[in-house]
Amino acid sequence: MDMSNFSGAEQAHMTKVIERRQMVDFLQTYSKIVERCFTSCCNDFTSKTLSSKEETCVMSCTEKFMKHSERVGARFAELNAGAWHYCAC
Amino acid sequence: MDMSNFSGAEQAHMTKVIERRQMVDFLQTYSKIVERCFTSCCNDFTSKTLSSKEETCVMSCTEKFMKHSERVGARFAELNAGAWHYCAC
Amino acid sequence: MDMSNFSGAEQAHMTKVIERRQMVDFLQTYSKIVERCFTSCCNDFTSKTLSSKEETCVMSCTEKFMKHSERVGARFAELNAGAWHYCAC
Amino acid sequence: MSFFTGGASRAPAGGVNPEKIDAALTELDTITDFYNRMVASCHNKCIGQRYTDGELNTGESVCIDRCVYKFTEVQKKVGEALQKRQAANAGAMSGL
Amino acid sequence: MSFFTGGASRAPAGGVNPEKIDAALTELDTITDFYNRMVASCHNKCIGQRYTDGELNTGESVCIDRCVYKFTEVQKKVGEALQKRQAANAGAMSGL
Amino acid sequence: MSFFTGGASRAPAGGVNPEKIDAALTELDTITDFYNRMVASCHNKCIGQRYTDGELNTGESVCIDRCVYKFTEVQKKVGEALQKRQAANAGAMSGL
Repeated sequence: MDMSNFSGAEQAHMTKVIERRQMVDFLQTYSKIVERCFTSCCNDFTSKTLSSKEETCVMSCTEKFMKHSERVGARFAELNAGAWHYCAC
Repeated sequence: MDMSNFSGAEQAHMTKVIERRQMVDFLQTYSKIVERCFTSCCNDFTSKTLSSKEETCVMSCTEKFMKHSERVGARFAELNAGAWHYCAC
Repeated sequence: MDMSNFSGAEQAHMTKVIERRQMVDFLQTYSKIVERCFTSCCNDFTSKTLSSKEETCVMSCTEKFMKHSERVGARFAELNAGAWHYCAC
Repeated sequence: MSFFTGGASRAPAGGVNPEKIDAALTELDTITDFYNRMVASCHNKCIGQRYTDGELNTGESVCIDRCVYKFTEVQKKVGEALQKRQAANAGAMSGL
Repeated sequence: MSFFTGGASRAPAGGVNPEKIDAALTELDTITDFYNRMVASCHNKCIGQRYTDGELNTGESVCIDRCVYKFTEVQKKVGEALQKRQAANAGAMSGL
Repeated sequence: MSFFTGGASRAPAGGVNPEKIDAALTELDTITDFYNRMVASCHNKCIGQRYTDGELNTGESVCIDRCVYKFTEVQKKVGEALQKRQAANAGAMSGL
Protein backbone atom coordinates (compact mmCIF):
# COMPACT_ATOMS: atom_id res chain seq x y z
CA MET A 1 0.00 0.00 0.00
CA ASP A 2 1.42 3.35 -1.01
CA MET A 3 0.96 5.84 1.80
CA SER A 4 3.72 8.23 0.67
CA ASN A 5 1.21 10.97 -0.12
CA PHE A 6 -0.47 10.67 3.28
CA SER A 7 -0.34 13.51 5.75
CA GLY A 8 1.03 12.88 9.22
CA ALA A 9 -2.50 12.80 10.60
CA GLU A 10 -3.57 10.34 7.92
CA GLN A 11 -0.61 8.05 8.56
CA ALA A 12 -1.30 8.14 12.28
CA HIS A 13 -4.93 7.29 11.65
CA MET A 14 -4.04 4.42 9.29
CA THR A 15 -1.52 3.01 11.76
CA LYS A 16 -4.21 2.88 14.43
CA VAL A 17 -6.73 1.32 12.07
CA ILE A 18 -4.22 -1.26 10.80
CA GLU A 19 -3.25 -2.23 14.34
CA ARG A 20 -6.86 -2.93 15.19
CA ARG A 21 -7.40 -4.79 11.93
CA GLN A 22 -4.39 -6.97 12.72
CA MET A 23 -5.84 -7.83 16.09
CA VAL A 24 -9.18 -8.71 14.53
CA ASP A 25 -7.36 -10.75 11.84
CA PHE A 26 -5.43 -12.56 14.51
CA LEU A 27 -8.61 -13.43 16.42
CA GLN A 28 -10.16 -14.72 13.20
CA THR A 29 -7.09 -16.81 12.47
CA TYR A 30 -7.36 -18.26 15.97
CA SER A 31 -10.99 -19.06 15.31
CA LYS A 32 -10.26 -20.63 11.91
CA ILE A 33 -7.51 -22.83 13.35
CA VAL A 34 -9.89 -24.09 16.03
CA GLU A 35 -12.49 -24.95 13.41
CA ARG A 36 -10.04 -26.59 11.01
CA CYS A 37 -8.12 -28.59 13.61
CA PHE A 38 -11.28 -29.62 15.43
CA THR A 39 -12.72 -30.84 12.13
CA SER A 40 -9.57 -32.77 11.19
CA CYS A 41 -8.72 -34.19 14.61
CA CYS A 42 -11.96 -34.84 16.49
CA ASN A 43 -14.15 -37.62 15.23
CA ASP A 44 -14.96 -39.54 18.37
CA PHE A 45 -17.94 -38.29 20.31
CA THR A 46 -18.32 -41.23 22.64
CA SER A 47 -16.51 -39.07 25.16
CA LYS A 48 -16.51 -35.34 25.82
CA THR A 49 -12.86 -35.04 26.77
CA LEU A 50 -10.04 -34.80 24.25
CA SER A 51 -8.15 -38.09 23.96
CA SER A 52 -4.36 -37.77 24.06
CA LYS A 53 -4.32 -38.75 20.39
CA GLU A 54 -6.75 -35.95 19.55
CA GLU A 55 -4.74 -33.49 21.63
CA THR A 56 -1.50 -34.38 19.85
CA CYS A 57 -3.27 -33.97 16.54
CA VAL A 58 -4.64 -30.54 17.52
CA MET A 59 -1.21 -29.35 18.65
CA SER A 60 0.46 -30.52 15.42
CA CYS A 61 -2.34 -29.09 13.33
CA THR A 62 -2.04 -25.69 15.02
CA GLU A 63 1.74 -25.59 14.71
CA LYS A 64 1.58 -26.66 11.10
CA PHE A 65 -1.12 -24.14 10.24
CA MET A 66 0.97 -21.30 11.65
CA LYS A 67 4.10 -22.44 9.81
CA HIS A 68 2.06 -22.83 6.65
CA SER A 69 0.53 -19.38 6.85
CA GLU A 70 3.89 -17.79 7.67
CA ARG A 71 5.43 -19.44 4.64
CA VAL A 72 2.55 -18.31 2.43
CA GLY A 73 2.95 -14.81 3.87
CA ALA A 74 6.68 -14.75 3.11
CA ARG A 75 6.24 -15.90 -0.50
CA PHE A 76 3.27 -13.59 -0.96
CA ALA A 77 5.26 -10.60 0.26
CA GLU A 78 7.99 -11.35 -2.31
CA LEU A 79 5.46 -11.44 -5.13
CA ASN A 80 3.05 -8.83 -3.91
CA ALA A 81 4.41 -5.68 -5.55
CA GLY A 82 3.45 -6.62 -9.10
CA ALA A 83 0.38 -8.65 -8.32
CA TRP A 84 -2.51 -6.23 -8.05
CA HIS A 85 -3.53 -5.79 -11.66
CA TYR A 86 -7.13 -5.17 -10.88
CA CYS A 87 -7.03 -3.33 -7.62
CA ALA A 88 -9.37 -0.37 -7.76
CA CYS A 89 -7.34 1.44 -5.16
CA MET B 1 -18.80 -9.60 28.61
CA ASP B 2 -18.09 -7.50 31.64
CA MET B 3 -19.79 -4.13 31.33
CA SER B 4 -19.80 -3.35 35.06
CA ASN B 5 -17.38 -0.45 34.59
CA PHE B 6 -19.49 1.07 31.80
CA SER B 7 -21.17 4.43 32.28
CA GLY B 8 -24.91 4.72 31.78
CA ALA B 9 -24.35 6.28 28.36
CA GLU B 10 -21.95 3.50 27.40
CA GLN B 11 -24.35 0.78 28.50
CA ALA B 12 -27.17 2.43 26.58
CA HIS B 13 -24.97 2.64 23.49
CA MET B 14 -23.89 -1.01 23.81
CA THR B 15 -27.48 -2.15 24.25
CA LYS B 16 -28.42 -0.43 21.01
CA VAL B 17 -25.44 -1.84 19.16
CA ILE B 18 -26.03 -5.35 20.51
CA GLU B 19 -29.69 -5.22 19.48
CA ARG B 20 -28.74 -4.36 15.94
CA ARG B 21 -26.02 -7.00 15.90
CA GLN B 22 -28.56 -9.57 17.02
CA MET B 23 -30.86 -8.64 14.17
CA VAL B 24 -28.01 -8.91 11.68
CA ASP B 25 -26.98 -12.24 13.24
CA PHE B 26 -30.52 -13.47 12.94
CA LEU B 27 -30.70 -12.52 9.28
CA GLN B 28 -27.42 -14.31 8.65
CA THR B 29 -28.69 -17.39 10.45
CA TYR B 30 -31.76 -17.29 8.24
CA SER B 31 -29.55 -17.05 5.20
CA LYS B 32 -27.28 -19.91 6.35
CA ILE B 33 -30.27 -22.18 7.02
CA VAL B 34 -31.59 -21.52 3.53
CA GLU B 35 -28.21 -22.40 2.02
CA ARG B 36 -27.67 -25.50 4.14
CA CYS B 37 -31.20 -26.90 3.78
CA PHE B 38 -31.35 -26.11 0.08
CA THR B 39 -28.04 -27.92 -0.40
CA SER B 40 -29.14 -30.96 1.62
CA CYS B 41 -32.70 -31.22 0.37
CA CYS B 42 -32.81 -30.06 -3.25
CA ASN B 43 -31.12 -32.22 -5.82
CA ASP B 44 -33.73 -32.48 -8.53
CA PHE B 45 -33.71 -29.69 -11.08
CA THR B 46 -36.01 -31.30 -13.61
CA SER B 47 -38.69 -29.07 -12.10
CA LYS B 48 -38.60 -25.57 -10.66
CA THR B 49 -41.16 -26.15 -7.92
CA LEU B 50 -40.37 -27.78 -4.60
CA SER B 51 -41.63 -31.37 -4.49
CA SER B 52 -43.52 -32.29 -1.33
CA LYS B 53 -40.58 -34.51 -0.37
CA GLU B 54 -38.20 -31.58 -0.73
CA GLU B 55 -40.52 -29.33 1.24
CA THR B 56 -40.79 -31.81 4.11
CA CYS B 57 -37.02 -32.09 4.12
CA VAL B 58 -36.58 -28.30 4.21
CA MET B 59 -39.04 -27.97 7.11
CA SER B 60 -37.34 -30.70 9.12
CA CYS B 61 -33.90 -29.33 8.32
CA THR B 62 -34.90 -25.83 9.49
CA GLU B 63 -36.50 -27.09 12.68
CA LYS B 64 -33.53 -29.29 13.43
CA PHE B 65 -31.03 -26.54 12.74
CA MET B 66 -32.77 -24.23 15.18
CA LYS B 67 -32.96 -26.91 17.86
CA HIS B 68 -29.33 -27.75 17.25
CA SER B 69 -28.14 -24.17 17.53
CA GLU B 70 -30.24 -23.57 20.64
CA ARG B 71 -28.72 -26.64 22.28
CA VAL B 72 -25.20 -25.53 21.31
CA GLY B 73 -26.01 -22.08 22.69
CA ALA B 74 -27.22 -23.51 26.00
CA ARG B 75 -24.12 -25.71 26.47
CA PHE B 76 -21.87 -22.89 25.34
CA ALA B 77 -23.37 -20.49 27.86
CA GLU B 78 -22.67 -22.97 30.66
CA LEU B 79 -19.03 -23.28 29.66
CA ASN B 80 -18.41 -19.77 28.46
CA ALA B 81 -17.15 -18.12 31.64
CA GLY B 82 -13.82 -19.93 31.74
CA ALA B 83 -13.29 -20.40 28.04
CA TRP B 84 -11.70 -17.23 26.75
CA HIS B 85 -8.03 -17.85 27.45
CA TYR B 86 -6.80 -15.81 24.55
CA CYS B 87 -9.32 -13.06 24.24
CA ALA B 88 -7.56 -9.76 23.79
CA CYS B 89 -10.46 -7.87 25.26
CA MET C 1 -35.40 -1.45 -1.76
CA ASP C 2 -38.00 1.24 -1.35
CA MET C 3 -36.34 4.64 -1.10
CA SER C 4 -39.38 6.67 -2.14
CA ASN C 5 -39.67 8.26 1.29
CA PHE C 6 -36.01 9.27 1.33
CA SER C 7 -35.02 12.93 1.31
CA GLY C 8 -32.69 14.18 -1.40
CA ALA C 9 -29.79 14.13 1.05
CA GLU C 10 -30.62 10.60 2.09
CA GLN C 11 -30.83 9.39 -1.49
CA ALA C 12 -27.52 11.04 -2.31
CA HIS C 13 -25.94 9.39 0.73
CA MET C 14 -27.37 5.97 -0.17
CA THR C 15 -26.15 6.29 -3.74
CA LYS C 16 -22.63 6.93 -2.50
CA VAL C 17 -22.78 4.05 -0.03
CA ILE C 18 -24.22 1.67 -2.63
CA GLU C 19 -21.51 2.60 -5.13
CA ARG C 20 -18.81 1.76 -2.63
CA ARG C 21 -20.58 -1.45 -1.63
CA GLN C 22 -20.72 -2.45 -5.28
CA MET C 23 -16.99 -1.93 -5.61
CA VAL C 24 -16.33 -3.99 -2.51
CA ASP C 25 -18.73 -6.67 -3.79
CA PHE C 26 -16.95 -6.70 -7.10
CA LEU C 27 -13.56 -7.14 -5.42
CA GLN C 28 -14.95 -10.01 -3.36
CA THR C 29 -16.39 -11.62 -6.47
CA TYR C 30 -12.97 -11.33 -8.08
CA SER C 31 -11.44 -12.96 -5.05
CA LYS C 32 -14.02 -15.77 -4.94
CA ILE C 33 -13.52 -16.53 -8.64
CA VAL C 34 -9.77 -16.81 -8.09
CA GLU C 35 -10.31 -19.23 -5.20
CA ARG C 36 -12.93 -21.32 -6.98
CA CYS C 37 -11.13 -21.54 -10.33
CA PHE C 38 -7.75 -22.15 -8.71
CA THR C 39 -9.30 -24.98 -6.67
CA SER C 40 -11.00 -26.54 -9.71
CA CYS C 41 -8.21 -26.06 -12.23
CA CYS C 42 -4.88 -26.33 -10.44
CA ASN C 43 -3.90 -29.71 -9.11
CA ASP C 44 -0.35 -30.10 -10.31
CA PHE C 45 2.30 -28.61 -8.04
CA THR C 46 5.32 -30.18 -9.69
CA SER C 47 5.75 -26.81 -11.38
CA LYS C 48 5.06 -23.26 -10.25
CA THR C 49 3.91 -21.93 -13.60
CA LEU C 50 0.41 -22.39 -14.98
CA SER C 51 0.31 -25.07 -17.67
CA SER C 52 -1.59 -24.09 -20.82
CA LYS C 53 -4.25 -26.62 -19.82
CA GLU C 54 -4.62 -24.99 -16.43
CA GLU C 55 -4.74 -21.56 -18.01
CA THR C 56 -7.50 -22.58 -20.43
CA CYS C 57 -9.42 -24.05 -17.54
CA VAL C 58 -9.07 -20.85 -15.48
CA MET C 59 -10.25 -18.71 -18.38
CA SER C 60 -13.29 -20.91 -19.02
CA CYS C 61 -14.05 -21.11 -15.33
CA THR C 62 -13.95 -17.32 -14.98
CA GLU C 63 -16.11 -16.71 -18.03
CA LYS C 64 -18.58 -19.34 -16.94
CA PHE C 65 -18.75 -18.01 -13.39
CA MET C 66 -19.58 -14.53 -14.66
CA LYS C 67 -22.23 -15.81 -17.04
CA HIS C 68 -23.66 -17.95 -14.27
CA SER C 69 -23.87 -15.11 -11.78
CA GLU C 70 -25.36 -12.78 -14.36
CA ARG C 71 -28.04 -15.34 -15.14
CA VAL C 72 -28.76 -15.87 -11.46
CA GLY C 73 -28.95 -12.09 -11.06
CA ALA C 74 -31.41 -11.74 -13.92
CA ARG C 75 -33.72 -14.49 -12.61
CA PHE C 76 -33.38 -13.19 -9.08
CA ALA C 77 -34.36 -9.68 -10.14
CA GLU C 78 -37.53 -11.04 -11.78
CA LEU C 79 -38.53 -12.85 -8.58
CA ASN C 80 -37.20 -10.43 -6.04
CA ALA C 81 -40.22 -8.20 -5.46
CA GLY C 82 -42.30 -10.78 -3.63
CA ALA C 83 -39.52 -12.77 -2.06
CA TRP C 84 -38.64 -11.02 1.17
CA HIS C 85 -41.14 -12.46 3.58
CA TYR C 86 -38.92 -12.18 6.60
CA CYS C 87 -36.95 -9.06 5.94
CA ALA C 88 -36.85 -6.93 9.05
CA CYS C 89 -36.36 -3.80 7.04
CA MET D 1 -23.33 -1.93 10.66
CA SER D 2 -24.60 0.12 13.49
CA PHE D 3 -21.46 2.17 13.76
CA PHE D 4 -22.93 4.55 11.32
CA THR D 5 -26.08 4.99 13.32
CA GLY D 6 -24.02 5.37 16.44
CA GLY D 7 -21.93 8.12 14.94
CA ALA D 8 -24.55 9.87 12.88
CA SER D 9 -27.26 9.95 15.51
CA ARG D 10 -24.99 12.20 17.49
CA ALA D 11 -24.28 14.37 14.47
CA PRO D 12 -27.14 14.30 11.97
CA ALA D 13 -26.26 16.20 8.82
CA GLY D 14 -28.42 17.86 6.20
CA GLY D 15 -31.66 15.94 6.60
CA VAL D 16 -30.12 12.45 6.75
CA ASN D 17 -31.98 10.20 9.17
CA PRO D 18 -29.42 7.61 10.27
CA GLU D 19 -32.07 5.09 11.37
CA LYS D 20 -33.53 5.02 7.86
CA ILE D 21 -30.09 4.73 6.27
CA ASP D 22 -29.17 1.96 8.65
CA ALA D 23 -32.36 0.01 7.95
CA ALA D 24 -31.82 0.41 4.20
CA LEU D 25 -28.23 -0.83 4.53
CA THR D 26 -29.35 -3.84 6.55
CA GLU D 27 -31.82 -4.64 3.81
CA LEU D 28 -29.15 -4.17 1.15
CA ASP D 29 -26.68 -6.38 3.00
CA THR D 30 -29.31 -9.05 3.58
CA ILE D 31 -30.28 -9.20 -0.07
CA THR D 32 -26.63 -9.24 -1.10
CA ASP D 33 -25.92 -12.10 1.30
CA PHE D 34 -28.85 -14.11 -0.08
CA TYR D 35 -27.81 -13.40 -3.63
CA ASN D 36 -24.23 -14.49 -2.95
CA ARG D 37 -25.36 -17.73 -1.34
CA MET D 38 -27.72 -18.36 -4.24
CA VAL D 39 -24.91 -17.85 -6.73
CA ALA D 40 -22.67 -20.27 -4.82
CA SER D 41 -25.39 -22.88 -4.21
CA CYS D 42 -26.65 -22.90 -7.79
CA HIS D 43 -23.10 -23.03 -9.09
CA ASN D 44 -22.52 -26.13 -6.99
CA LYS D 45 -25.75 -27.70 -8.22
CA CYS D 46 -25.66 -26.75 -11.90
CA ILE D 47 -22.15 -26.07 -13.17
CA GLY D 48 -19.80 -28.97 -13.87
CA GLN D 49 -16.25 -28.93 -12.53
CA ARG D 50 -14.71 -29.57 -15.96
CA TYR D 51 -14.06 -26.26 -17.65
CA THR D 52 -13.56 -26.86 -21.34
CA ASP D 53 -15.21 -23.69 -22.56
CA GLY D 54 -16.72 -20.53 -21.13
CA GLU D 55 -20.30 -20.90 -22.35
CA LEU D 56 -23.22 -22.10 -20.29
CA ASN D 57 -24.68 -25.10 -22.12
CA THR D 58 -28.45 -25.60 -22.38
CA GLY D 59 -28.62 -28.03 -19.48
CA GLU D 60 -26.75 -25.62 -17.23
CA SER D 61 -28.89 -22.66 -18.24
CA VAL D 62 -32.15 -24.49 -17.57
CA CYS D 63 -30.77 -25.79 -14.29
CA ILE D 64 -29.82 -22.26 -13.17
CA ASP D 65 -33.31 -20.90 -13.88
CA ARG D 66 -34.96 -23.67 -11.88
CA CYS D 67 -32.36 -23.44 -9.16
CA VAL D 68 -33.00 -19.74 -8.58
CA TYR D 69 -36.72 -20.39 -8.40
CA LYS D 70 -36.29 -23.31 -6.02
CA PHE D 71 -33.80 -21.47 -3.83
CA THR D 72 -36.32 -18.64 -3.50
CA GLU D 73 -39.04 -21.15 -2.60
CA VAL D 74 -36.81 -22.58 0.12
CA GLN D 75 -36.18 -19.06 1.36
CA LYS D 76 -39.91 -18.44 1.70
CA LYS D 77 -40.53 -21.75 3.47
CA VAL D 78 -37.67 -21.21 5.89
CA GLY D 79 -38.83 -17.63 6.52
CA GLU D 80 -42.35 -18.82 7.32
CA ALA D 81 -41.02 -21.52 9.65
CA LEU D 82 -38.81 -19.02 11.47
CA GLN D 83 -41.68 -16.59 11.81
CA LYS D 84 -43.89 -19.31 13.34
CA ARG D 85 -41.09 -20.25 15.71
CA GLN D 86 -40.44 -16.67 16.68
CA ALA D 87 -44.12 -16.10 17.31
CA ALA D 88 -44.17 -19.24 19.49
CA ASN D 89 -41.22 -18.32 21.67
CA ALA D 90 -40.81 -14.59 21.12
CA GLY D 91 -37.60 -13.19 22.46
CA ALA D 92 -35.71 -16.47 22.90
CA MET D 93 -34.25 -16.31 19.38
CA SER D 94 -30.61 -15.39 19.73
CA GLY D 95 -28.20 -18.01 20.99
CA LEU D 96 -26.10 -15.45 22.79
CA MET E 1 -14.61 -2.29 13.42
CA SER E 2 -12.39 0.60 14.17
CA PHE E 3 -14.45 3.02 12.15
CA PHE E 4 -16.43 3.72 15.21
CA THR E 5 -13.36 4.52 17.25
CA GLY E 6 -12.03 6.60 14.42
CA GLY E 7 -15.16 8.67 14.22
CA ALA E 8 -16.07 8.84 17.84
CA SER E 9 -12.63 9.69 19.14
CA ARG E 10 -12.92 12.93 17.30
CA ALA E 11 -16.40 13.54 18.63
CA PRO E 12 -16.93 11.83 22.01
CA ALA E 13 -20.51 12.17 23.14
CA GLY E 14 -22.05 12.10 26.59
CA GLY E 15 -19.49 10.07 28.50
CA VAL E 16 -19.02 7.34 25.89
CA ASN E 17 -15.41 6.15 25.74
CA PRO E 18 -14.95 4.80 22.20
CA GLU E 19 -11.94 2.63 23.16
CA LYS E 20 -14.04 0.75 25.69
CA ILE E 21 -16.92 0.36 23.25
CA ASP E 22 -14.55 -0.83 20.57
CA ALA E 23 -12.92 -3.41 22.86
CA ALA E 24 -16.33 -4.66 23.95
CA LEU E 25 -17.45 -4.98 20.33
CA THR E 26 -14.30 -6.89 19.42
CA GLU E 27 -15.03 -9.27 22.29
CA LEU E 28 -18.65 -9.61 21.17
CA ASP E 29 -17.66 -10.28 17.57
CA THR E 30 -15.01 -12.79 18.61
CA ILE E 31 -17.44 -14.75 20.78
CA THR E 32 -20.06 -14.63 18.03
CA ASP E 33 -17.54 -15.91 15.49
CA PHE E 34 -16.55 -18.81 17.77
CA TYR E 35 -20.16 -19.63 18.47
CA ASN E 36 -21.04 -19.64 14.78
CA ARG E 37 -18.12 -21.92 13.94
CA MET E 38 -19.09 -24.21 16.82
CA VAL E 39 -22.65 -24.42 15.54
CA ALA E 40 -21.44 -25.27 12.03
CA SER E 41 -18.75 -27.73 13.16
CA CYS E 42 -21.01 -29.61 15.57
CA HIS E 43 -23.77 -29.70 12.97
CA ASN E 44 -21.35 -31.35 10.56
CA LYS E 45 -20.23 -33.85 13.21
CA CYS E 46 -23.56 -34.68 14.85
CA ILE E 47 -26.54 -34.07 12.58
CA GLY E 48 -27.31 -36.51 9.78
CA GLN E 49 -28.01 -35.25 6.27
CA ARG E 50 -31.33 -37.09 6.01
CA TYR E 51 -34.08 -34.89 7.30
CA THR E 52 -37.12 -37.03 8.04
CA ASP E 53 -38.31 -35.10 11.05
CA GLY E 54 -37.43 -31.96 12.96
CA GLU E 55 -36.53 -33.46 16.32
CA LEU E 56 -33.03 -34.07 17.62
CA ASN E 57 -32.80 -37.75 18.47
CA THR E 58 -30.99 -38.96 21.58
CA GLY E 59 -27.79 -39.79 19.75
CA GLU E 60 -27.67 -36.34 18.19
CA SER E 61 -28.39 -34.58 21.48
CA VAL E 62 -25.65 -36.44 23.32
CA CYS E 63 -23.27 -35.83 20.45
CA ILE E 64 -23.98 -32.07 20.52
CA ASP E 65 -23.26 -31.82 24.25
CA ARG E 66 -19.94 -33.60 23.89
CA CYS E 67 -19.11 -31.70 20.73
CA VAL E 68 -19.52 -28.32 22.43
CA TYR E 69 -17.33 -29.46 25.28
CA LYS E 70 -14.66 -30.83 22.97
CA PHE E 71 -14.73 -27.79 20.70
CA THR E 72 -14.14 -25.62 23.75
CA GLU E 73 -11.25 -27.86 24.81
CA VAL E 74 -9.70 -27.47 21.36
CA GLN E 75 -10.16 -23.74 21.64
CA LYS E 76 -8.23 -23.68 24.92
CA LYS E 77 -5.42 -25.86 23.58
CA VAL E 78 -5.06 -23.79 20.42
CA GLY E 79 -5.15 -20.59 22.50
CA GLU E 80 -2.36 -21.86 24.74
CA ALA E 81 -0.28 -22.91 21.75
CA LEU E 82 -0.70 -19.52 20.08
CA GLN E 83 0.20 -17.75 23.30
CA LYS E 84 3.41 -19.79 23.61
CA ARG E 85 4.22 -19.03 19.99
CA GLN E 86 3.54 -15.36 20.39
CA ALA E 87 5.68 -15.21 23.50
CA ALA E 88 8.48 -16.95 21.55
CA ASN E 89 8.48 -14.64 18.56
CA ALA E 90 6.65 -11.54 19.76
CA GLY E 91 5.71 -9.15 17.03
CA ALA E 92 6.17 -11.49 14.06
CA MET E 93 2.57 -12.71 14.26
CA SER E 94 0.73 -11.18 11.35
CA GLY E 95 1.35 -12.50 7.89
CA LEU E 96 0.90 -9.12 6.30
CA MET F 1 -16.78 0.08 4.89
CA SER F 2 -18.00 3.38 3.69
CA PHE F 3 -19.55 4.31 7.00
CA PHE F 4 -16.33 5.97 7.89
CA THR F 5 -16.31 8.07 4.76
CA GLY F 6 -19.93 8.87 5.25
CA GLY F 7 -19.40 10.13 8.76
CA ALA F 8 -16.04 11.73 8.31
CA SER F 9 -16.80 13.58 5.11
CA ARG F 10 -19.26 15.61 7.08
CA ALA F 11 -16.71 16.16 9.83
CA PRO F 12 -13.14 16.04 8.51
CA ALA F 13 -10.64 16.26 11.35
CA GLY F 14 -7.06 17.49 11.45
CA GLY F 15 -6.03 17.01 7.84
CA VAL F 16 -7.48 13.50 7.43
CA ASN F 17 -9.01 13.02 3.98
CA PRO F 18 -11.65 10.33 4.44
CA GLU F 19 -11.70 9.37 0.75
CA LYS F 20 -8.00 8.52 0.88
CA ILE F 21 -8.40 6.57 4.10
CA ASP F 22 -11.35 4.72 2.66
CA ALA F 23 -9.50 3.80 -0.52
CA ALA F 24 -6.51 2.61 1.52
CA LEU F 25 -8.77 0.49 3.71
CA THR F 26 -10.45 -1.04 0.67
CA GLU F 27 -7.02 -1.95 -0.65
CA LEU F 28 -5.99 -3.36 2.72
CA ASP F 29 -9.18 -5.43 3.00
CA THR F 30 -8.83 -6.69 -0.56
CA ILE F 31 -5.26 -7.83 -0.03
CA THR F 32 -6.19 -9.44 3.29
CA ASP F 33 -9.07 -11.28 1.64
CA PHE F 34 -6.79 -12.58 -1.12
CA TYR F 35 -4.16 -13.59 1.38
CA ASN F 36 -6.70 -15.46 3.51
CA ARG F 37 -8.07 -17.33 0.51
CA MET F 38 -4.54 -18.16 -0.60
CA VAL F 39 -3.72 -19.56 2.85
CA ALA F 40 -6.89 -21.69 2.82
CA SER F 41 -6.51 -22.85 -0.81
CA CYS F 42 -2.83 -23.78 -0.48
CA HIS F 43 -3.51 -25.52 2.82
CA ASN F 44 -6.12 -27.64 1.07
CA LYS F 45 -3.75 -28.41 -1.81
CA CYS F 46 -0.50 -28.97 0.10
CA ILE F 47 -1.04 -29.98 3.72
CA GLY F 48 -2.09 -33.53 4.56
CA GLN F 49 -5.00 -34.16 6.91
CA ARG F 50 -2.95 -36.48 9.16
CA TYR F 51 -1.26 -34.43 11.82
CA THR F 52 1.53 -36.49 13.33
CA ASP F 53 3.93 -33.63 13.91
CA GLY F 54 4.00 -29.86 13.61
CA GLU F 55 6.75 -29.47 11.03
CA LEU F 56 6.24 -28.80 7.34
CA ASN F 57 8.01 -31.59 5.47
CA THR F 58 10.02 -30.90 2.31
CA GLY F 59 7.21 -31.89 -0.02
CA GLU F 60 4.78 -29.59 1.73
CA SER F 61 7.21 -26.67 1.75
CA VAL F 62 7.95 -26.96 -1.96
CA CYS F 63 4.25 -27.33 -2.68
CA ILE F 64 3.43 -24.16 -0.73
CA ASP F 65 6.00 -22.10 -2.65
CA ARG F 66 4.64 -23.25 -5.99
CA CYS F 67 1.06 -22.88 -4.80
CA VAL F 68 1.54 -19.24 -3.84
CA TYR F 69 3.11 -18.54 -7.20
CA LYS F 70 0.38 -20.33 -9.10
CA PHE F 71 -2.40 -18.75 -7.09
CA THR F 72 -0.96 -15.34 -7.93
CA GLU F 73 -0.80 -16.30 -11.62
CA VAL F 74 -4.47 -17.27 -11.49
CA GLN F 75 -5.23 -13.97 -9.84
CA LYS F 76 -3.55 -12.09 -12.69
CA LYS F 77 -5.34 -14.11 -15.37
CA VAL F 78 -8.72 -13.69 -13.73
CA GLY F 79 -8.06 -9.97 -13.26
CA GLU F 80 -7.22 -9.57 -16.94
CA ALA F 81 -10.32 -11.49 -17.99
CA LEU F 82 -12.55 -9.38 -15.74
CA GLN F 83 -10.99 -6.20 -17.07
CA LYS F 84 -11.66 -7.28 -20.66
CA ARG F 85 -15.24 -8.15 -19.72
CA GLN F 86 -15.78 -4.89 -17.93
CA ALA F 87 -14.38 -2.95 -20.88
CA ALA F 88 -16.76 -4.87 -23.17
CA ASN F 89 -19.93 -4.24 -21.20
CA ALA F 90 -19.07 -1.32 -18.94
CA GLY F 91 -21.58 -0.65 -16.26
CA ALA F 92 -23.42 -3.98 -16.40
CA MET F 93 -21.11 -5.58 -13.85
CA SER F 94 -23.00 -5.88 -10.62
CA GLY F 95 -25.69 -8.51 -10.31
CA LEU F 96 -27.83 -6.31 -8.10
